[in-house]
Amino acid sequence: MSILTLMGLIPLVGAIIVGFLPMKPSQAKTVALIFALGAMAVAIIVGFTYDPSSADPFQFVENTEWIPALGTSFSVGIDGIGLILIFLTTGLVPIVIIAGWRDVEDAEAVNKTKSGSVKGYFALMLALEALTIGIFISLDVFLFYVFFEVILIPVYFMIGRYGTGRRSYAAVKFMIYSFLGGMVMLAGLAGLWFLSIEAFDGPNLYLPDLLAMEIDPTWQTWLFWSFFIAFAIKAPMWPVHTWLPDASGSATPGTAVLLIAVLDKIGTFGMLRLCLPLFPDAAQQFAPIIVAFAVISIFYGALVAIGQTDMKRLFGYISISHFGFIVLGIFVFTTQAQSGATFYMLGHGLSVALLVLMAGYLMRRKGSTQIDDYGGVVTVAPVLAGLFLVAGLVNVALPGMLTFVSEFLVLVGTFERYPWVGAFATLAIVLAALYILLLYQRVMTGPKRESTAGIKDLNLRERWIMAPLVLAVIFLGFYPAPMLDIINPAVDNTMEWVGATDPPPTIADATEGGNQ
Amino acid sequence: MSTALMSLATSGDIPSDTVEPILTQITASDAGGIFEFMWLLLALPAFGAAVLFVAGRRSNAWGHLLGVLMAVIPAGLAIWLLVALMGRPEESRTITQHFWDWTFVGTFNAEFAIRLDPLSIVFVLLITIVGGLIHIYSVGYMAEDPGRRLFFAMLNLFLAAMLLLVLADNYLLLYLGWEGVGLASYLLVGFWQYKDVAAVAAKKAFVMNRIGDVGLSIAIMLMFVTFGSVTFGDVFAAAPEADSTTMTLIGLALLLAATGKSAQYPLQAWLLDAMEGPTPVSALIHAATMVTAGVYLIVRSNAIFDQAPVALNVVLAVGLVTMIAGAWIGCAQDELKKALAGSTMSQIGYMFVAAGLGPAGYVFAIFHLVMHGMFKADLFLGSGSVMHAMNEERNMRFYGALRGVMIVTWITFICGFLGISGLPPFDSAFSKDDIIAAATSQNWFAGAVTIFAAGLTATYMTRMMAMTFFGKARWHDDAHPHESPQTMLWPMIILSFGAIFGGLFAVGVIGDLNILEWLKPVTGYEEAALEVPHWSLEVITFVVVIIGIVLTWMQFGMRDVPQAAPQHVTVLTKAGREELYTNTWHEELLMRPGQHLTRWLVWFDNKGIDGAVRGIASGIMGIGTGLTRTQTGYSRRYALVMVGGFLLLVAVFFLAWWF
Amino acid sequence: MTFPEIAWVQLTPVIIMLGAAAIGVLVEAFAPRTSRRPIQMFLTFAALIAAFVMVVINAGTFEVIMDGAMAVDGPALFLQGSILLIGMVAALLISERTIDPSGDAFAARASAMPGSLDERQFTARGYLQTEVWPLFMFSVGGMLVFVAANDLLVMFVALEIMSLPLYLLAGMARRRRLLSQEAALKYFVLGAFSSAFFLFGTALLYGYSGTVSFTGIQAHITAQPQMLGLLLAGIAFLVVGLLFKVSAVPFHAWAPDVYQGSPTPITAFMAAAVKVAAFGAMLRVMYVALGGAVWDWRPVFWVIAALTFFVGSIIALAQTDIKRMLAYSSIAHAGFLLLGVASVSREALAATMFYLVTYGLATVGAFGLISLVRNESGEATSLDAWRGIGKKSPAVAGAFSLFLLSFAGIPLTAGFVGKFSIFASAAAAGSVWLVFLAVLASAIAAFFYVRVIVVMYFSEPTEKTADVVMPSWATTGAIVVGVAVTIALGVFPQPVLDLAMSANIFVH
Amino acid sequence: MDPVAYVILATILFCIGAVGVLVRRNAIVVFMSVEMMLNACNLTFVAFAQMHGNLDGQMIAFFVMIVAAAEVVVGLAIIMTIFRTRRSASIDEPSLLRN
Repeated sequence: MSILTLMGLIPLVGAIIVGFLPMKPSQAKTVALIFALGAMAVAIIVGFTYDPSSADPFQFVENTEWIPALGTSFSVGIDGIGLILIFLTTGLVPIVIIAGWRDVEDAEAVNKTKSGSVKGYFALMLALEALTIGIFISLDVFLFYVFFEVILIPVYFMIGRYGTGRRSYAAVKFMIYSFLGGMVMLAGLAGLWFLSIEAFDGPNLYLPDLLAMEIDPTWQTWLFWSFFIAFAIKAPMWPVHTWLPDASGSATPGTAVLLIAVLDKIGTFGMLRLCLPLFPDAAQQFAPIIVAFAVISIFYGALVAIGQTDMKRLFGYISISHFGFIVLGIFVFTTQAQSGATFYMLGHGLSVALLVLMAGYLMRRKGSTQIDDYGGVVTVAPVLAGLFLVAGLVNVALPGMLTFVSEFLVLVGTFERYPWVGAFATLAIVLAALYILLLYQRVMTGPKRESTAGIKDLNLRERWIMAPLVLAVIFLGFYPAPMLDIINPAVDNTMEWVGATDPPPTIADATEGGNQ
Repeated sequence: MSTALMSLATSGDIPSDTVEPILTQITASDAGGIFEFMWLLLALPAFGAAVLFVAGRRSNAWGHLLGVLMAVIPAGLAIWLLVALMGRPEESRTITQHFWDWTFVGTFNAEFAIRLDPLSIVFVLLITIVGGLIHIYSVGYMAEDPGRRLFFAMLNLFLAAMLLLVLADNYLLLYLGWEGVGLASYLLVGFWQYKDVAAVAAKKAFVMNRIGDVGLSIAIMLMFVTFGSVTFGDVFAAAPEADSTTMTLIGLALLLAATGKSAQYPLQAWLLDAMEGPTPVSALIHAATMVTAGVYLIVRSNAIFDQAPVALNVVLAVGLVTMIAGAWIGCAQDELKKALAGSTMSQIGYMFVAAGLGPAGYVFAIFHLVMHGMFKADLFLGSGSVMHAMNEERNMRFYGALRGVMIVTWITFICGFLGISGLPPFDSAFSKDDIIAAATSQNWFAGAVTIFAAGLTATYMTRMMAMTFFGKARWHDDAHPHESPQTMLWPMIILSFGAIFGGLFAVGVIGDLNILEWLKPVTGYEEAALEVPHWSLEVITFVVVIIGIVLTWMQFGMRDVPQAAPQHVTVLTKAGREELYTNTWHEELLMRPGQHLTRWLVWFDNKGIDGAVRGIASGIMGIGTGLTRTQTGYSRRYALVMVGGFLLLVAVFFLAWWF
Repeated sequence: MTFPEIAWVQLTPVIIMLGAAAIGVLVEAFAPRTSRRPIQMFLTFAALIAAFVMVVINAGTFEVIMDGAMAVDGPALFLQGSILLIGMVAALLISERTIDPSGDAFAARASAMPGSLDERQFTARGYLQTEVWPLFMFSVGGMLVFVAANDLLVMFVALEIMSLPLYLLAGMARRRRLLSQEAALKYFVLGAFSSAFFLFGTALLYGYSGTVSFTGIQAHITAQPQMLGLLLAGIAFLVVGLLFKVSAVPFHAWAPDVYQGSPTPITAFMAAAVKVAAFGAMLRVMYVALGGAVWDWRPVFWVIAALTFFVGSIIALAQTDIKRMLAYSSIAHAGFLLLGVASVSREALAATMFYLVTYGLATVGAFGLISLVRNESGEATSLDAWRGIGKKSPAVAGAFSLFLLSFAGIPLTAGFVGKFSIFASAAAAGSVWLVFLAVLASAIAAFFYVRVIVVMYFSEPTEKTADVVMPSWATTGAIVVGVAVTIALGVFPQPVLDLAMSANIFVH
Repeated sequence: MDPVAYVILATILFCIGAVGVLVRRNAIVVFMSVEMMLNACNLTFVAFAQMHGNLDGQMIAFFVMIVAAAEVVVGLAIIMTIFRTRRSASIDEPSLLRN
């Protein structure tokens, strides 16, 4: 059994144990935490044993027969892109568990109802982790699809059962949106299956094999879109984004973190893992359209975020803007942009986690995430305010933060391909500053108010659980090498599959007579 | 690595693919010794900031001391480095120190490397010395503030960022420092967050700087796309080969960045609001160092601007406009600090003018920048001392006759006055006159404007002096002005020495250092051919300055100043008080439309997009309920439906059969 | 003249089933009342098991028997096996008698007038309508023949043998008898109406080809394609009868009413077994007899399929009664299955059969669960009654959610594997656009499945919320089988897929 | 011989039956209409049997009659119970199952 499978199994087993064995909430939380840490440990081992310089694109490959009749096998393996996201997932889940130790109770306090079982929440969280890992490691399109769809269930329950506000509306909306996407992708999968029959006389959905398969343009167009739509909904991109603010708005902080920071990455990951390598010509052909939509997402998300009145919804829109950047980076086909996009996935995960957890702290103290309910918090809870500002600045992509490196890479990569788009997209950094600082100003600064006078400052657990996130963001902001070393080879592979190359610098042309 | 850098620094090739955690690696083979410790310049303040931020209240007792230490040690180190540099032959005064690769993807690699050369050492000295003094000053100034420890954390953060800005070896790293100082400025302006005005001012400052940063990012991208590198050496080496359009674009982008950071027109509006911050901050960040970063950026990029005459002219224009605008505002403001802020804008305008003159002016821009750093810091600290005494009253109309109660402050202020007003033999007399000369040599108009601005300078300074220290006491009843504590006075005294003798130092009258000779290798210099003898210009300037002083003295020194600002004033004064209506048109043209846009988009998102989604959903629902009605429960109806279905079948059959 | 020699071995499943049914009738006549139920139950289960064993033994047979009247081949045996399995599970539901305090799901005396004095007496005396069992066995027997019938006459007779008992069973509910009887009447009238169409189609095809045996018709179609009008008209009439049985739009109208009115065990049996049998028969007719005319009838099936899964899914959205909702969902599924029929290929055949068996077992389980949620007036099938069930009885809600997810086609459930293989084979048959329509429809369908989960889990129990009664081993067993199959075939479908693949050739 | 006339007649009968099912309320009559349709089929079978000159059609007709008889039994049973419950044999009246 490959170590990857083990990594996925640990949280799965944990989920089953927590979910089905009778235990008190406190025990359940502890057990869940233990299993999450276990998965993280394995992930670290993988990270150390992973060899960036190796020639073969996927490592730790395991290939077990599953349903030959459908041409699918249980094939797992990992490349740099997947590894980064594995780090993100396995790293975030323990943090979320600790930070969300009392999520359910808080939500119950807000809803004034009992949610049934507390341990169910943590079981679902582990199940979610397991499935996410499954997606990031699966090398079989069918397997990928299976995880891609099943993962809806835990999230659906986490939002609908443990959330607050219009939670069942949000849950159903999330479910239907994603399921629609999943179904469209299923049609594409069926098409791919059929093509593979012709290509390999017999169905075969093993990704490395499919990469070698020639697909004619018409089919590429169909399949590309059927996959892309699913991923665009998941990511989410304008205009199929409206489920995210509702979901993030009514989910518990923990759920919201996993939803935005981890789950949505599946969309962009899918584009990198499936859309580009499998349908390169279509990807190239439609890139301009998608770039346009990405740019719209960037500005649309940012502008609408400025106008939001609820923090958690606001974070949803921020993410839409950031996903715009990621998609942009993926579809301009330059190494800088694509590495940037991959790195951005990590950065966005951490930054959004910071923000949403801070919102959770506020929620825990005042039972509301409405911006107008706050103000002058800094006078009573300086540390809370300070961390909130840090979290915000991470989202502003301030230089020195991991997010800056990724965002700038995306922008510079875009600029190489489409100078005007790159220059235009750069304007978004002003909006970013605006929505974050405006939020900070409205929530934290200003004279003391009696409405917020009662807010307590962060306790030690709340403080220190943020430390790893902040440290990671800053350390990688100054010294991103460990991650970039992993990402770059993977991106080079993708570029090779797509058949794209970076445009050379103009001066180099002038001097060396052009090195095309 | 480029040939140019090779010639400048006797440096070997830096293997840029080696990725090693922080390790010192000297490029110049023979540059051992003190240069090994350049990184301490950044590390110490950064360390101080980190400790103070994390330690929290525990460090309240000793926090400020650590802060001061982390600012003073680099100052000493900087002087040492200067000496060491002076000991080196002119062509090998560029030392780069490579730490690690920062963003390497494909061919895009901005290294984490710092570069010490005559230009940056000048800034390092300015920053560390003035910074150190202001740290000391703050010990006294912030003594009563509960958050003093935090204040020092932020000051240290600023130092680290600012030093990184001037020491960076490539544009992306410069960007890092650039935003770092922006952040520090944001934190410090908004230091008293419980005041709404402060919070808003801080945000405004950051956002407007962000607009400038767009320019910097675009410039960096253009460089990468054009030269395939963003390292100073490579870019400057390849610059001559690039076509002028690209270079003009890069130049303008850089200018945008500089405009934002240096509060030049039209992005100057944030500076006056930024005066909400504690006065040491205004002195250090919004007078001496950060706001001059724009000038540094332009002068540092001289290789690019030399290829982009258009951009240079724009720089010149921006400089001229701001020079007048700032002085104008300075003349009209009643708040001491805001008047000084206007003056700062105006003085930086001078520097931009100089930089805009190209090789003829780069040096003088830096020259004036350093001088300005000293006298303006001095003046600000003075104003701080005054406000300290007048329990934070900022309006000069409630001052007056303070020379009696605060002699030291008064004297130091006088020194600053002399330094700025351009009376020989004080600071500006050298720097400003050089600029005027250079400007005149290129076109008469610019020269005339600079001279006029000199007059305005004298005017607003005299006004400040008169309203603050002379005339009758117009104090609040509860005001009991007193001299400030030692920790505040000494920095002022030292700086006023700088304001008096700085110029003499810089041109080698005292000591053997000549800033012109010193900077030449980096900035280049070509003597401006002047039709008229140099002394004639100096005379004119002198006269203009004197006129300004005398007129203003008659206005404010001899008459009584009313506590309430007179309403029946010239249009000019009104405009000056309103900061030339910049905020107004910013609001009308940018803010309001923006707010409308966001509101509309929020509406559109709910009603438009999400509405469409919900519409589809409810539409399908509707169809469902509609179809449900066909389920009448009457078997005969069902049978009818079946027959209908059968007919449909037949129809399809025969259609299919036809085609 | 020569008599066709009787293939006893291959016929044993049918013989056993119908024989047992006949014995059951005798039991009703002679055995004392108290002992009837045990005897009948024994008979039924014995017959089902024995028949199943015989099917297994016959596995691999590939021949036409009884002078071409019947075919014993892969599909026939596979479907017979599925029918028998579903039959066993359904029989478990039928035998349940603990969930209703006053006996099993059937009226004490179907003949007694609802609400009449003697009805109350019969109920009080604890009478049971044990005729249910023989009727059930007859129906199963009919199905066994239906899927193996190799000429139209046998198919017609089998159709009636299958249907007539169901008409009666539909009318025998213990609670809400008026509804039940009405359901019976509707089912009967419309059923008879449709079988008249079937028969007329048979007649026309006979006129076209001079024979009713599939092989004959097929030979005729390939031989001389004139009198095409007669052929097409015949097919049109014929398929009306079949589409009615699989409740395809627009021949579906009976399904919701009948499903709602009938006793839930019978509903389960109808929804599951009848679908299997009818689709089995349809596949055989379409592939074997009319395979030559595929280009003529395929468009019709495309249209009908699209209509069916769209209308089924959309109407289901508007339902507030769970049984009706499942009825419409089963209509939608019929649409997907028609997709399989329309794409004539061995993969499609295997996929359809796999889909049928998994869907059937899941359906029985789902209806079994429905029969557990009751209030004083019997089963509570309105959505309001299910509010917050998840907190009252996690097990029931969990199992039901599982079935719903399987119906919706979420991976790792059998429903997904079936759906994927059908869509894939349809795509392979070149009707990609139809697959796109299908996925849209299933997205719509997902909405109401999801909504039921919302009702069960995300909303608080109200006073309207019904109670969940503890069933006996019988219903439990049925549900467990459903759950087990849904999960097992969702995770490791390979064996059954292999079986279906190995059994995807019709004998000609 | 030419079966057209017979087939047309049968079709007419079939249609009459169908229309009867569609328009008549009384369950018994509806039921009779169905029987009429079945008999129309019989006629067709027999006619075609004649045309093809084989006996299958006629044999089938007998089967159909048997089946029809069985149907009668079941149908009448159902209609009887309904009638006894509601004192009416209208197939429209019992329409509790709807929507």
